[in-house]
Amino acid sequence: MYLSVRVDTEKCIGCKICITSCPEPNVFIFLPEQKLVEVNESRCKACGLCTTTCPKDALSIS
Amino acid sequence: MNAMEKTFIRMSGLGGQGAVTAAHILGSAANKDGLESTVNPFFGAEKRLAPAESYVRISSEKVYEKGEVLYPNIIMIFHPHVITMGKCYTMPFFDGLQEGGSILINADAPLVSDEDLRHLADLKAKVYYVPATDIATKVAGSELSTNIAMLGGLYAMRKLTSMEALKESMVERFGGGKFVASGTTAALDDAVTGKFAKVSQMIEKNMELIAAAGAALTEFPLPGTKGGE
Amino acid sequence: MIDQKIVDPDYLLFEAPRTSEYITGSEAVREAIKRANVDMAIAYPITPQSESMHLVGDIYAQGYVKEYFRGENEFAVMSSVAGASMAGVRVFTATGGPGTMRAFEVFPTWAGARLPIVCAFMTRGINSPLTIQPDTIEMAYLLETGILMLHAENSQDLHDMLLMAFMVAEKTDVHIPVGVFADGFFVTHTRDKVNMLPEDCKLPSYDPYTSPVPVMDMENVPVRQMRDPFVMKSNFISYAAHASWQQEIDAAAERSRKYLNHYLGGLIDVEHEDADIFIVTSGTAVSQSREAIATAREEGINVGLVKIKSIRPFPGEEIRALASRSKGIIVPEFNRVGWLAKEICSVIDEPRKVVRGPRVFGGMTMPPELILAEIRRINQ
Amino acid sequence: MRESSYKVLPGPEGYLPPAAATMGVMLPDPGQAIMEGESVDRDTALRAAALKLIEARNPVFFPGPLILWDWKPGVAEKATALKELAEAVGAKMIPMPDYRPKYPMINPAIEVNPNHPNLTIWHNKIDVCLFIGVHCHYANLALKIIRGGTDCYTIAVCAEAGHEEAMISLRDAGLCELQRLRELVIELKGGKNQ
Amino acid sequence: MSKKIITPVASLAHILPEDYRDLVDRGPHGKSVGIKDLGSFKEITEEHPHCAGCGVSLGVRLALAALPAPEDTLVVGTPGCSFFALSQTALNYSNTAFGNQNSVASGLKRMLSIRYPDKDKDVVVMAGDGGIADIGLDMTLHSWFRGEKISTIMLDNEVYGNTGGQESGMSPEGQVLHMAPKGKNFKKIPVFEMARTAGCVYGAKVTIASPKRLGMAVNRAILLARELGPTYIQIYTPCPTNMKFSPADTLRIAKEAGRAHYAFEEFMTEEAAGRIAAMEGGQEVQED
Amino acid sequence: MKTGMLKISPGFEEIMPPEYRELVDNGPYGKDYGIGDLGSYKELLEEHPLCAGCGLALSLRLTLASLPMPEDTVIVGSTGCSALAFPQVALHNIHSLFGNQNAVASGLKRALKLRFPEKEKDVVVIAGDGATADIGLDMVMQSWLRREKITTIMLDNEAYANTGGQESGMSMQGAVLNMAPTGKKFPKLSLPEIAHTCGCAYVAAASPAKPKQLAKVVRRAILVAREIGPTYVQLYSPCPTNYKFNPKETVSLIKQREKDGLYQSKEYISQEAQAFLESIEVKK
Amino acid sequence: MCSEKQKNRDTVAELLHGLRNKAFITGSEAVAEAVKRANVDMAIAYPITPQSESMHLVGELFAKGYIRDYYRAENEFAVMAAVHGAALGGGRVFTATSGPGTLRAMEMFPVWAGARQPIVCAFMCRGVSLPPSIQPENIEMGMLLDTGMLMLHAENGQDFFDMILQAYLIAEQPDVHLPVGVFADGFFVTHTREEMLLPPEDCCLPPYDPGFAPVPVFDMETPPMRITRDPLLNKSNFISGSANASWHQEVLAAAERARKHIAHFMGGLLEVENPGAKIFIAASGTAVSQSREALRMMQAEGMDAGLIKIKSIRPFPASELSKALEAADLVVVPEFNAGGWLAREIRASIDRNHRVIGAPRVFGGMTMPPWLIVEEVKKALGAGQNRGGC
Repeated sequence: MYLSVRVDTEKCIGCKICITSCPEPNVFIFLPEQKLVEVNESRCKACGLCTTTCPKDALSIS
Repeated sequence: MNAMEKTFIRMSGLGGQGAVTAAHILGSAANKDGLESTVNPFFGAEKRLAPAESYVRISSEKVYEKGEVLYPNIIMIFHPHVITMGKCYTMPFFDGLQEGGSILINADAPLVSDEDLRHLADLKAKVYYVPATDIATKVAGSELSTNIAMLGGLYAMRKLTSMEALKESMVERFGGGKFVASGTTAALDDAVTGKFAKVSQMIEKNMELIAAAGAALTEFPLPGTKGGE
Repeated sequence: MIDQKIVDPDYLLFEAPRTSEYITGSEAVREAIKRANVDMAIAYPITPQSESMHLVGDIYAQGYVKEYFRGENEFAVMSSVAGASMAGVRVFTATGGPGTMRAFEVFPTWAGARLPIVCAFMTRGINSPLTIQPDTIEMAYLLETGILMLHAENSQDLHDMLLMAFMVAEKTDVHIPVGVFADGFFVTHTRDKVNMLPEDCKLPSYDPYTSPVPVMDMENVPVRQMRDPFVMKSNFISYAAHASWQQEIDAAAERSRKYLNHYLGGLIDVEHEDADIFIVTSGTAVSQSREAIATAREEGINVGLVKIKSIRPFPGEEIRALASRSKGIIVPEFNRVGWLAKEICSVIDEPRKVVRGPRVFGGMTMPPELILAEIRRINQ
Repeated sequence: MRESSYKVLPGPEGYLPPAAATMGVMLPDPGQAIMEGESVDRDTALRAAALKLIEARNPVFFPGPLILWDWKPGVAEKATALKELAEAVGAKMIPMPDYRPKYPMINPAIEVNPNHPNLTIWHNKIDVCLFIGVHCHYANLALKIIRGGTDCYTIAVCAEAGHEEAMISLRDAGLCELQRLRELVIELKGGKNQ
Repeated sequence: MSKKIITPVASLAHILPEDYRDLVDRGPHGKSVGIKDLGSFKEITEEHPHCAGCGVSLGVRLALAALPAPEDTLVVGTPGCSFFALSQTALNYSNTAFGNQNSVASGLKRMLSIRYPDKDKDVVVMAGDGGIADIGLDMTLHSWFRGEKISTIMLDNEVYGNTGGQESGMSPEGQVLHMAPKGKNFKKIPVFEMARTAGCVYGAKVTIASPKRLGMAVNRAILLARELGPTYIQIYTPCPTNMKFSPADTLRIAKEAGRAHYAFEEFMTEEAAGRIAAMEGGQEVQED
Repeated sequence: MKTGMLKISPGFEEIMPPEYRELVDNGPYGKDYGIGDLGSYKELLEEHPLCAGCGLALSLRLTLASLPMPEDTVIVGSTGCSALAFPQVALHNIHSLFGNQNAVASGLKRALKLRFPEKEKDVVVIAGDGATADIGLDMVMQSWLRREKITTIMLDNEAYANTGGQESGMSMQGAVLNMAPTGKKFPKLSLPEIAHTCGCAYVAAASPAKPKQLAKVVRRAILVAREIGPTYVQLYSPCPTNYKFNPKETVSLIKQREKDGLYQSKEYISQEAQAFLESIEVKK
Repeated sequence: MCSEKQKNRDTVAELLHGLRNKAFITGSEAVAEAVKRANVDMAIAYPITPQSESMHLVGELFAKGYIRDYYRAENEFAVMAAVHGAALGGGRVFTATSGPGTLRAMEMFPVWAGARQPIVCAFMCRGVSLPPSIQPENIEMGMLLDTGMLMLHAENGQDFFDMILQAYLIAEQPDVHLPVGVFADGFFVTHTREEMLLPPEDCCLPPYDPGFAPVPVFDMETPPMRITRDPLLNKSNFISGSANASWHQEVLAAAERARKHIAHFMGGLLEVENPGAKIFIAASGTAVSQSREALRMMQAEGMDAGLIKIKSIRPFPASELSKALEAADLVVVPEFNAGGWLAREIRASIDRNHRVIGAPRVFGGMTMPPWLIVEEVKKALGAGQNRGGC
């Protein structure tokens, strides 16, 4: 019910591929300093598209 | 408006949760029990997770009126966002509830604000909740069966139809053949039925689900009532 | 596909045993077309019509309909349907709201070309603003197009009227198109009981050679014929030719009255003929009114119902006769302009008796309480 | 003179009331204003509006896009005058930044939308509201929905021809009307306090 | 635009809801941002009600991020799925009747050229395959024939998505869909080839799985339309709901299509090629 | 066509006007006539009200003479100059609305196929440039894309002539006409190429300046449409009235245009159509 | 006053009420003369008889610099859509069509009204298919009654000229801001040459200012920037159930507000000749001219007859008619169409409507001889079947 994508900050390298593979605007926020992405969970529809493109398996739906 | 036995139900959920299918199953069941009933979905555009509402009218006599149910006796809330995010055709979600009416919410505790609770108490309403999605996931292995769990909750709350008719109605709905679903619903149907090797297995699971959900139904005490503040 | 035998239309419609099914209006369309012995259907998506034409597609795949395709837009669909009808087959299509408007120019040509096409209109609001919800405003525009217009109250009506429409449309002395109108969503998407005809029966096929105009197949005389010629004043045609052609279409509509009376049992249905107040309306508004009338009568108000089934031809005489005896008429409508109230006002002597409302539109439903309030107001 | 006796009063008027203009209410001529369906002179309307505002339990101003965004000369001055008026009244301001049907929903505590202004009225329990800087079409939509479904008293400060749907509506109103309204509010408040 | 139309008036700025202030402070208007900057600025579509995993909404999102001058861009669309995201954008967006988008855009572009002779107002058509290739095909082509300076972007999900999954002219041959119960019996409409024949100065065919290329193409198309004439982009935006695949597979499907019937393609007139060279200094965009 | 459809009922021979009797005795139905036989049989087009020197009338006449099987041909026309001649054509022909001719033809062809599954019925669209390339373009192209087995023939006079000489999409760039008072701003539409892109099995551009070529392409187009799929023929048919040249110069103008490189005949044949044409033309 | 709206009043007064010069021109030429003085930014054309000529002449105005853009589009639906786009852009636009063209573009007219576009379109009415006809007939008006567009019906070339200018003034009022269709019967008006009075050529309407529009102009220069024209107003969580309905009510309201402006610029929605008469002919368009002759014949015979010329069909002068016909015993409504839409409007507006005779109706391009009208009157009065006066 409250499914959303979660970011494993250990694995994320900030490549931003997930950002351009998400159909929803304003879900992923890029944090330039940490070179990480952050998720606005209330906007995520949990389609899982981003998880299929992440090169580091840093994303999962839960 | 007159003396006949008449129950109007509004089901509010999000696209893909099966509110339209639940209405269909319930209405058909009433029809099979020899009651008069009509079922109306109200689509905006067919979008998954967009608000979706459906309406069932069950009566001892022929029902003519159509369109959305403005003054329901029973309101079923299929998704917490209907209440918390206003994903609903009707604001607030209990607008139009008739005096003495009931509300059934898919949650593990009702999400209604204190102010709204007071208003509902004034209406002599009853509020029930059942964690339908959780139970559906546990028992039937899919959140797509939330709607069946909600019907289980409803059955435990008020026996509008017989259990046999509900079952028969589900067989008809999922058994292929006669029923025709519209675009998005058809796509989801495939996902649901695809999980089971046979329709009979699916129906069995659904019956189990109905029982489990019924057992989990809880009434929430309203302020000023017995058990309330 | 199951084998179907051709039966007499009167047997099929009036005598054949019926079975009750719990289905939607869209499914009722499929069931009617399945029994209508339709040769060809052409589709284009538009909510809330799409579903019914999907279902017609399904029975095409099953073999009940011989030819079917998706056209590129509604104007093209209605044109292709005209082409098919000119070639002498029984055709069906459906549209709604903006689709009706897009194809608008074609409807008067169907009538003018004497094509017995049956088209279902699942009425909905038109732009602007954009909406997909029920509204009957498109019917106002179609009143002068020459097509016959039947208005279904519910799925049962929709189912029966479609079959009757083919029979009326194809009479040699009528032979003009029939639009069967049903309020989108309220009828198309509502699941209700419908008494169905036997699945193994169907209407007799259409015989194009009974048409009052020649079929375009190079198989019938005259060989030199144009559908339809430019009829304008010139050295070789008189103006009167064009005017007379139009009069013949009006005449055809008049002639349809007797067939409509036969099949529909009258252009109107009246309940409580001795009433002081009448609710006169058509379509879903009839259903909403029934609930209001039931309550009002319990309150002791002598209110009756006039359900108008045929909008074109319009039951002017019938309504005028009832109106003269009543003290008030209420016309609830699902559109903003009140076209039905205007029709009614123009055929009765005292339009001031008429309450032109309530009017609900923009996709809202019409609570019976709204009609009830008017009944009580008039009764005082 | 208009023939109708239709009064434009606070609602809730019902399920789908007709537009006031179709019930015979006419917009005021230049120099005039409109009050509950009747044409009155501008000063009478201004005074009545001032009174309504100060008597209100919870008056709220709804500034629209034309006054929220600093898009052309003169707007800033009007906005400042509006802010000062709000301070004088003790009114809250809830903006209508645009007109879109906003997905998934507005937050009725902090914004108002012409497609369901009733939500904001209900949520904030507003008993008198003032529209300004809203395009006329959208203002009329919102005013009518408010009249249909709430008991809120509506005031429209219009730079064009005015609004029949509001209980009090000014026309050709700009900076000096706002200033005049503020003067009246202060005057009436003073009068009340004495 | 004059930057002022999103500058809150000083004395009322404090009452604006946060998402508007966000847009003012961090929106893309008047800045040089592109697809590469997504995630670092406030997007001009706030939220939308599209299905999970929707290819169309991803296409809209990427195309909007690639607009060279969002502050002076007006989008014309048509009924269909794309409507739902486009109507939430912080842009002027028009949607009138099904299929007439290129006619509306023609009138709009010409009128804006009259009213703002010294400014570039980018009029961009964004519509689905049904709107562009079926019901509006003549109006699409005629706007190209006339050399209207507008960009047309097709969001091609190969189906009428919004009405519940009917066959469209852009559906692949053989596909079984509503209204094609025995499978579509003709080929996908070659709109891309027609665009070239009909006088577009630039065209590109790309999928949502190639965001950089998509961004480049949209950028080129709009800049060339300003100067030279009509341009056309066809974006493959697969639909999980009606084509019945898992929402998580949208990009996989798009990628596969990119290797098959949706391989990246571009055409341009010589003049357009010259402009591109001048604008971009010969940089090539490669997708991984 | 039914034998007998052109047989006068016994006893009525005497009262039938001579032109009908002539059509019966000497018409082209069921005979293998071509343009070479013009002058020796009764033409399908009796008379018409078109202007002197009308290129369109000439094209129409030659086209009708080239129909491979007039007895089983149904024509769909559209609004425009040609519509004025159609009432005089001794074939079943339809005038529906401006621009919808290919949609009407699609429905017609399919319905005739249903009713006469064993028979060839040639559905031929004959319409002007405005109807085909402007107002009806969508329906024209979609009928091609759907692979309807119909032949589309455009009588291209490069203007809306019937309404008084307005610029059409087929007018040449720069042409000053009504509604293009400062000259047409964009080139003549390349419809043969578009037809080719849309999958027409056979596409040709010809003119009445070369009647034999015209006859050949019309015939090929109709035969290919029967067997394979949509076909398109564009016939350049200048209009002396609206282009304001002397009626006697209609043909010489085409020749001049060809010399100047502004008009050329074309033929695009799909492989399948090529094979089919070879098979039947060799046979002959 | 703070109001700054007094600008350019003078040219309006001069155009409508100033000195005029005689000209012997056709209705089509009158259209061009009106457009020349209307300060139009853009016009879009498509040929259809009997409208083409007027749009040719408008094209010439473009070539001479009176209009800033003009082109021929691909069909009428596209024309009306492009005109819509141009109006969105905030300029003054003009177009014209007829009969089948009107029907082809049918879907766009309610779109204009719903979008509150002050477009002025001239309709040169003609018959619609089938069978095809290019001749005069105004059945298309019967189909446009409920589109939300304002409808003015010109009796002759002079009306046509005046109404086009008046139409812009009415359409662009901020409280109205709706499309106006100016209707004239094809050929009868468009192709008839007669004497007309025209104001000087060197004055024109003040330019259209989209800043006064009740909806935001679409140019990315006007707030709000985030605007959808026109939104999908379905009932849903983010729209109230009555938003769509209220929008439509506002369109109806705008048409009501137009009454005041029509009265101001046109001197009323109808004109009554011989008020208080027992017998009335009520008509619009060319039928008025035919009726004037009939009236002359009836008055010559000593009948107490009058004439009502209805100039505005939408909004419809229902209460004015009711008042004007209070004392009448008979109302004859001659029309140039088979459906009789005007008679139906009148019947639905007045009481004791058995007084209304919906005849004669002439269509298919035929003319309406005045004696036919007189005959209807006499028939109704039971005064013999002769073709009196002929």
